[in-house]
Amino acid sequence: METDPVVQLVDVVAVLDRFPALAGATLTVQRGEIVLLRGPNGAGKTTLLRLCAGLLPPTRGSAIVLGLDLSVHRQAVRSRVGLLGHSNGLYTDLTVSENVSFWGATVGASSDEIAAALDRMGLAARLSGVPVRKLSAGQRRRTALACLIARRAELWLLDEPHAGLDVAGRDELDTVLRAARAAGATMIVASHELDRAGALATRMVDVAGGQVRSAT
Amino acid sequence: MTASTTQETVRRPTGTPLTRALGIATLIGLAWFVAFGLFLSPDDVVQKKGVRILYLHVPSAWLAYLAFIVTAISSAAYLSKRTRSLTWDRLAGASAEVGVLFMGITLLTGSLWGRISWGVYWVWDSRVTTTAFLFVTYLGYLAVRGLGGTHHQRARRSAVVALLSVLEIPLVHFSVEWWRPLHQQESIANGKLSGLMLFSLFVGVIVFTLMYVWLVLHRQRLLAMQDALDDHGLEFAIAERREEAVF
Amino acid sequence: MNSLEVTRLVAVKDLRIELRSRVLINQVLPFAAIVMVLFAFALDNDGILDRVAPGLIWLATLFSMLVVVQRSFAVEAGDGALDALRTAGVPAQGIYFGKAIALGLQLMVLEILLFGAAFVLYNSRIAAAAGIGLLITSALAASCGLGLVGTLYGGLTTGTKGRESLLPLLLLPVVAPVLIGATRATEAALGVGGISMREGWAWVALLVTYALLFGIGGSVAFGPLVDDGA
Amino acid sequence: MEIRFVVISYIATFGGIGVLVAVMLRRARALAQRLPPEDRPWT
Repeated sequence: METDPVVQLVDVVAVLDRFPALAGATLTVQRGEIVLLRGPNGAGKTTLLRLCAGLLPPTRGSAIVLGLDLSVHRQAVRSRVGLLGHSNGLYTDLTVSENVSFWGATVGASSDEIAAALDRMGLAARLSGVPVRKLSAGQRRRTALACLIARRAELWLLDEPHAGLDVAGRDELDTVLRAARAAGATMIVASHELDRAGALATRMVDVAGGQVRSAT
Repeated sequence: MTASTTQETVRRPTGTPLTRALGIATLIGLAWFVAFGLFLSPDDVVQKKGVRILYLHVPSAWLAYLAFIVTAISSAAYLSKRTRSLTWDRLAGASAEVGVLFMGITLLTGSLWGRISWGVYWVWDSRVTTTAFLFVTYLGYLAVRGLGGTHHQRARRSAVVALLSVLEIPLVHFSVEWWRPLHQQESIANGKLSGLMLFSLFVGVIVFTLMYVWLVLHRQRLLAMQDALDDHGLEFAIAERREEAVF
Repeated sequence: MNSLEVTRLVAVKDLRIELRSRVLINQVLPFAAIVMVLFAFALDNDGILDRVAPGLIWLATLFSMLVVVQRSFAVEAGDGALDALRTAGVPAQGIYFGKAIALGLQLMVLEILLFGAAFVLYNSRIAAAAGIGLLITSALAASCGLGLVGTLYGGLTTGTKGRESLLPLLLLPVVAPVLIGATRATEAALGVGGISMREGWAWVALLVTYALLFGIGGSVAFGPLVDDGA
Repeated sequence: MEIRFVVISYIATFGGIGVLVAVMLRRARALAQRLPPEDRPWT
């Protein structure tokens, strides 16, 4: 089984403005796994995801994502992972399809690929010409996911994907994530929604005090 | 390390025998310099007592420029991979702080001297204007140093800003020079100063340079202590953070 | 993904956002216009306005530019798009030049309005036919320089708490050469201030040098300044 | 007037430097209380 690790963190310390948000985190994620991070607020889940996305360097320890060392090749890692954080990273004045096209174009995606990404998130028809500003929270989240698909992200890092969505929006999101899982996506999901995200995950880990333990 | 020496180093935390010798030499030099500048040297024929301000003005200006050159060089040294060390960053910061202080003194003494010799505090002469821009630019640099982040984030960001300022200085200088080509006559170059006056100026430059070295050494060590304290805080914070984990 | 492609992409994206949100047209241009009117009140003196018009035009450009730069990066920081751009692994040079081009174009629109305002309010006139070429070239060169410098320092002051107030402190001293150069060149074109046409072109050369130097410096410095994680 | 300006210059210059030195040394002493000696490799 230990053939294709996508994420390998060993004793990683990561510092945010003097605060050690990660204090010796160790985690391995294999390709095709969907790992659920659970833990209280401030446990270090967001920092763990941002570290894996190449947004901040490991202060200590070894962090390897997609076979690349994060203390050296963060730029290369960034173009291959997709982070969906608390904010969606969308340009609210642009339309759905303009957003997806923009992010797709950063990796040179063809118009077919972009159409396919919109289609997979159910955004192809009515919504594609609507400015993001006018969308509901759930539709924005779907647009952001479509951007990840268009960007051909190999590893999805989802930070509280259900937060701020109503029940219909959550159901929508679950459908979409299940489809992605079926398509073989690798994901790390931080969530408080254990019943929803738990059903989706192939494995759960606990995060606390900037460290990671396998859930029992 | 015995208790008494620890006491000693706490009392003089950033001092060493070398800096102490330097400090004493500076103090003696300063006393001498003030005696010459204020009392022993004669009044100038044209500038009268105003010339005594020059003894402060010229050395401070020289030091401010020296300080900014040191900042630029240490910033470049930090950015170069071979010599990457936070010591360079701290040297750059310490030198810039001292430079800003001396540049402030330069502007102040310059305008007082100008009031005496030209009757106005400020002229839009190219040298004065460039100096004022430089002063504001390095205030900006110090503000960038205070933006926070880890030590290396601070170091990289401020080193880049310091080098951009180096890019900016000649552009500002040339444009201002071109804009106001009128020069006030240089007081030193036109040979009106007597031997004793020149000597006072010379003493001033030497003493101020010694003072600069002393100030930068101490300030740099103070910054190192600050950083070390942050690092200790980090060790402590990591341990504390690990305690938080209840699985 | 090469930098050139990213440059085009980012520039088009920024301009499209501007066209949709109309912040420049609805907020910045009226602001610049009111500054011009206020200058007229403050300097209400026969013949003075006519003579200082070039300086006022460029001063108003600089102040409005601060707003445009902040807006240019607020668009990125608002919904975490700057993080998204970072995670996209897009070359920093591409982002830099793309945003600089968009900023420069917006500044040119602003300058056209300000020249129009000076024409109407201050009764400014172009001295000779040759003045038109000088005016256009100097405005182009100045916009390039301002766009490049504005993007550079705008990037540095984006993001975390309370950095926005640093922008004027860092930016205004740096753009002083543009203010001087563009004002002299405009004076030459408008035939005020006793500057010859030839001298005006020399100032344009300064503006071009400025844009080139900061273009090179900025393309190296922008990445490390914007990307904090190191 | 000249004398006054000369005196102001000297007081401002050495006063300014003096204040910086005083602040620096006081701060250094405060920090030294909280740091082990090995963090001061120059001593």
